[in-house]
Amino acid sequence: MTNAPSQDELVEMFRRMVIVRRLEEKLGDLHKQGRTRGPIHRCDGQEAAGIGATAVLGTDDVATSTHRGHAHYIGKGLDLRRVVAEIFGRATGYCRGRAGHMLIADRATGMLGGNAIVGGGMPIAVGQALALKAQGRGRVVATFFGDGAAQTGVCHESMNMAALWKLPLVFFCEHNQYGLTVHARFQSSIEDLHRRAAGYGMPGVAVDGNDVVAVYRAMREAVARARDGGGPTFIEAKTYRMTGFSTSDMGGYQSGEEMEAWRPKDPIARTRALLERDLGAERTAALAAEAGEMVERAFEQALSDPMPGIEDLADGEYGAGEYGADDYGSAA
Amino acid sequence: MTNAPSQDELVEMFRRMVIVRRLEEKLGDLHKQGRTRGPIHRCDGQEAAGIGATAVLGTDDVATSTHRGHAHYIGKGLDLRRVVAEIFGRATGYCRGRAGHMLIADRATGMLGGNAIVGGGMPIAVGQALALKAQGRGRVVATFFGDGAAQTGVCHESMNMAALWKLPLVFFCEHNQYGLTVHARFQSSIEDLHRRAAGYGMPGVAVDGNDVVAVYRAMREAVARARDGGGPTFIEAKTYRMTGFSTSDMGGYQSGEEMEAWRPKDPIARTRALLERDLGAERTAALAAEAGEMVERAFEQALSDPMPGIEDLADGEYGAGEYGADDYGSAA
Amino acid sequence: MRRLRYAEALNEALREEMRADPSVVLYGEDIGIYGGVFKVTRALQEEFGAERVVDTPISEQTMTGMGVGAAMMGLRPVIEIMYADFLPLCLDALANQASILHFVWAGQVSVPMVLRTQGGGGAGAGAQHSKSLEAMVSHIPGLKVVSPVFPADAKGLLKAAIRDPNPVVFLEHKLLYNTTGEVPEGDHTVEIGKAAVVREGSDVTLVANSRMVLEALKAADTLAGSGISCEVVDLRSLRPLDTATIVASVKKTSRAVVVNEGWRFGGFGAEVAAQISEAAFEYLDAPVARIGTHDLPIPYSEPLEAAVVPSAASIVEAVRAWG
Amino acid sequence: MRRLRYAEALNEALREEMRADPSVVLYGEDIGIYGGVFKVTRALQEEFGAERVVDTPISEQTMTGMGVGAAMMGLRPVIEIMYADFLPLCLDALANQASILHFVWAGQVSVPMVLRTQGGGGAGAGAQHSKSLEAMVSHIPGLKVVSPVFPADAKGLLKAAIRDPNPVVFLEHKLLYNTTGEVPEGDHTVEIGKAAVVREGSDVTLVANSRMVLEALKAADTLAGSGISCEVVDLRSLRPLDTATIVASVKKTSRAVVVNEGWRFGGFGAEVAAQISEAAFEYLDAPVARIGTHDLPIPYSEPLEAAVVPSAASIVEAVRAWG
Ligand SMILES: Cc1ncc(C[n+]2csc(CCOP(=O)(O)OP(=O)(O)O)c2C)c(N)n1
Ligand SMILES: Cc1ncc(C[n+]2csc(CCOP(=O)(O)OP(=O)(O)O)c2C)c(N)n1
Ligand SMILES: [Mg+2]
Ligand SMILES: [Mg+2]
Repeated sequence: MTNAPSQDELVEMFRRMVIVRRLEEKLGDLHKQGRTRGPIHRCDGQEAAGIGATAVLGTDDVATSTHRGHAHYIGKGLDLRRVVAEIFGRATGYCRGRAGHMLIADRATGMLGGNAIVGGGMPIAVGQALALKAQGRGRVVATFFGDGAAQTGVCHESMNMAALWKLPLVFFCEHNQYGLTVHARFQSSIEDLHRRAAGYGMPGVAVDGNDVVAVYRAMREAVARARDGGGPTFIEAKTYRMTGFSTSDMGGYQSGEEMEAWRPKDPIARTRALLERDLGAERTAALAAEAGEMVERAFEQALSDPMPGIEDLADGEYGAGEYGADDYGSAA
Repeated sequence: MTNAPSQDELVEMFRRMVIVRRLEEKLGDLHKQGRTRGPIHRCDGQEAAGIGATAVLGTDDVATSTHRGHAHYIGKGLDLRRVVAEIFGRATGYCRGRAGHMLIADRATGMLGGNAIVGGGMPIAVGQALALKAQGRGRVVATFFGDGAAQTGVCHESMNMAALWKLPLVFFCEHNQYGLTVHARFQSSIEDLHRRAAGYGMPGVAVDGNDVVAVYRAMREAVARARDGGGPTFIEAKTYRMTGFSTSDMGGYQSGEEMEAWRPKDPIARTRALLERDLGAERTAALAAEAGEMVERAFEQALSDPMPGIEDLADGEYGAGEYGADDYGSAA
Repeated sequence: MRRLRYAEALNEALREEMRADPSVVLYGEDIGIYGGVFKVTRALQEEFGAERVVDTPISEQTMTGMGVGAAMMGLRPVIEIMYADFLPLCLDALANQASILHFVWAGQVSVPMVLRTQGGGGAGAGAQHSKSLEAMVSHIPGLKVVSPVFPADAKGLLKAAIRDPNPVVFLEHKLLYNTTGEVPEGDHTVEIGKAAVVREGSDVTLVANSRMVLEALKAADTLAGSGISCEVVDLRSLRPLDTATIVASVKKTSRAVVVNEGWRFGGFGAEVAAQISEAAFEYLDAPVARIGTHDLPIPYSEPLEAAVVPSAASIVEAVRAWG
Repeated sequence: MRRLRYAEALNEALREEMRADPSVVLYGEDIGIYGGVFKVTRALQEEFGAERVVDTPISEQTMTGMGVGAAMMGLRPVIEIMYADFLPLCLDALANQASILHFVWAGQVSVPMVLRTQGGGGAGAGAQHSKSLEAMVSHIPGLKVVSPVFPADAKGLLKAAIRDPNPVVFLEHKLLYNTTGEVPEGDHTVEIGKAAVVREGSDVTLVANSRMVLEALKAADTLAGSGISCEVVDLRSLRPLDTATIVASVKKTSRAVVVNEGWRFGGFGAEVAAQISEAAFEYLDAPVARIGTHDLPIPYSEPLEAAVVPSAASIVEAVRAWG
């Protein structure tokens, strides 16, 4: 199979997918206990998309994410404890608690970054890709967004500019069927969003977003094209959001049949089945258990970390240009 | 030929095209004499597009226009003297001198209206079409815009919504090859903008924008579809702006060859040739001469009209809802 | 009188106006089956159908422009923008279209649309979901801007806004939806452009709007304990501003604190403070104090957010600073 | 010293910075071969190539967001937005991205971008091409905002803005491009955040920015004829605001007129007036006067436009009103 992941890569993707799922479940539990603050957007069901796509990126490649970015954070190599710390507003979080879960960034791994404005990451990605192209080091940008975001004006403007200038950029659309509560058929004039790519002379492909191998392969092709100067690609990953749009979702807009129909397509179960064929059930279960324990430990640590003090605000609204531009992806 | 104009219609379109051309030329002359104020955007060369497309609309259909709207104004049936008066800031202008040439509106003929924000008319047209659809009287909206405007975010959002809701709306794109001074190949990732319509499940057609009969026919088909509940159509009229982007154009960005190549395609010469076959050279020349005299008279009158006095501003920033909603298109 | 939640009062206003006038339509994200993320449009699509309660794509810019077009053709659209932080996406349509066309087209159209949104901090929603952008919209001539704090005014002003022939920006606050208050049944409207004295006092005037009125009232309670008598003026409307009511109060008390949740620098409070200084110059015993959100993006973490958003405590502090 | 036109001074600043620093790039509409509709980028694409002087599609929103992305990756983009009236299209990227990311990401990135644009009335450009929107951008924490009136400051501030690690909105005025003034050659920078006293006087302080400084100077001439001595403060920077220089002047003169071309209600002048009233309360002999564009969309026709945009005459009138 061209562009297929190695077994090691598949194992690593599985591990990360399980981490993401456990992270989301833990957040759900803590929300029920009243221990979270502000809305939290889980990505249960979309792990194959986020993890499969980021697996192809190097640490010095850049990703922009969304309000629903946990899989991208983990896939891009962020430290789970510091992610959780940020979600809980701790001083040890990636942004010292200033950002919260929707806006996490990590310069060292090229996660730049989460964004709670729907569509907001796309123009930024265009600019990042322009800069990377100017540097000429073959680095690429992946911009993640949803089917709802695909309807925003900036999506059109960004696709036009990226294609016009042949930027090293991958538009990765996670089509999870919903905006918040509005089904795609009430938001989008067409079902298959990747067909819009043709309007920019850009390759557009659809992929089963719950099949981590398919996602990985499509992304690998797109990233290779971008690195080689072939310009942007639009990937539409068809997937499904298995929980509420956020912890404040009161439900009532999804049909039971629809939810049932997607349940057997759970990307983690499917990846697990794939791995079990190769590694056996026991080793696979051990992998999952280990990942789960990691998540437990990260929460324990993060939740005992301190909150920031107000002296943290003393540096004020402006920056002093403290650092150079060259240490992006320094975790590489 | 399906949807072809009658001979009377062709005569009327020719007359209007000549009026527009003379209007533009007079404005150019007066600009050179220092008698205009602010930038003026002429549409020489684009008369077949603007006149052919508006010829299909009834007075109670609605049109939104652009900064380059003179052909739409004339085509929609506005009184030339009051158009010129507005361009010269007179109290007798359509907007009592408040609007200037880019923003002219006339409620009675459904010109609502000019717009100096590139792309600004499209969302308004979506709303107008929603209202007309709700009224259920088969009225339609035509929204005019340029190839530059097609790159704006609102164009995408408007096309998506219009297609999603099957609105009675025609997207009429005058592709005149340039934004202001930037050629389309530096602005648009594809050459044939009508191909983007497919991304919204909307019919998209290209037409020779300098052939008034072709424009009329394409528009007639689109308007019929809209009236019948068939939803929006995207028409791309390929044309060329034969003068500067506005009276402030300092030139230097167009090649002589390009300009020469378009000269023989002058839509007025072509329509004239067509008419001469049917009416003979003499009657055709008489038609043109008459139109030219009309323009002269309109300028004479308008230029001797009074400027508004500052007491005109006394009614202030708010309206009192002076009128009902039913008298649009009252000129019908 | 019955008590309703703020969200219910708004819902009632919408329902009543929609029943009374078939030209009233609603556009917004997630306002249909779901009834809006703050449940203001609950059950309205059920009653009025999907043609009048329209779920839109995530396209704030076009949604606003489309309101302008629909309004000029005789509809009365009420648009819900989920967070005030997205107002910048609407500002082109507001500043370059909605607000100008009645005037520039010399009265040929009016634009009777309402744009509802909610802002404010205190909910841990982060820098992109917590802003108070009164200053941006209230600067634009041709728009009206209101920001009621009490459920009764929410109902009355929303009904007035829907009937107004001009575009009205209607600002709500995420922490107000669950507050309750007495709300008149039936055709209760509140005139746009009128402030209300919601507590009488003699020593200091606290001028506030939206949720900050509640903080001002709390501060007034606290200060009453130290023998300082505060009058509290609830602006209700920001544009047009009821200068007369504000100035009458300050002439009585000779001191004013202006509280607005927007950032302090260039915030709406600056306009109010400037007007007080202009119109009550001879009466003032001390400079007008202004309180607003600290000039920083609003941080997520609770202690940080609490430090930057104004509160009763910051109002008390400002009054006490006069000694 | 040589005299340059304002547009030439800006052009020189861009050229010098681009020669000195390969990370400086320009994005904008019609800035390439054509050199910009106001000719500020004349001949720069010729010298630096189409990779560094990039003609963009008509996509202000993405242009601004792309500036943010490029800046955080180490470029120093200077974006030209053709008219200030299009700033609303940029405001989401400014208020929700450019201005917050340094702070919210706890210093992990800086966003050294400059967004140049030009506003103002007086040219018969109509309601959608004549606005002065200082108030909207200067309200946003994390942004810096400057609006020089003299060619020397235009050059010096633009160079400073390009080198600043923060996003800077650089406001020009369409009627200034052809004005001339002495401009230092070579590496002349002007510190952001510093006002200048451009005329000394003792009776009244006129505080102005951008083209209104010229009107204030004219008014000062006229008033000198009636024995009234005006000090004129040119703000140059709006955010951060040089309160110290303004207040020092007002403490001396005891009277102030604030002139800003934005609409008066909620305009930038309100912030300046409020700050003067706060900091010079004991010194003021009269309320601070504020002059701005009348609260109306800006009409096209010459007599109407002239009636709404402030001028030397309106300043003289305000001063004379004190008797
Ligand atoms: C500009 C803007 N409009 C609206 C919202 C509110 N909002 C947050 S998430 C969301 C739905 C986004 O849908 P999609 O892009 O498909 O992403 P998903 O939530 O499905 O991952 C909406 C409307 C927002 N954050 N930003
Ligand atoms: C939002 C916005 N951006 C920029 C401009 C400046 N501008 C006026 S006309 C124009 C070119 C428009 O090109 P196109 O849509 O092709 O129309 P044409 O001028 O060719 O008729 C530009 C950039 C504007 N008026 N509005
Ligand atoms: Mg989605
Ligand atoms: Mg064009």
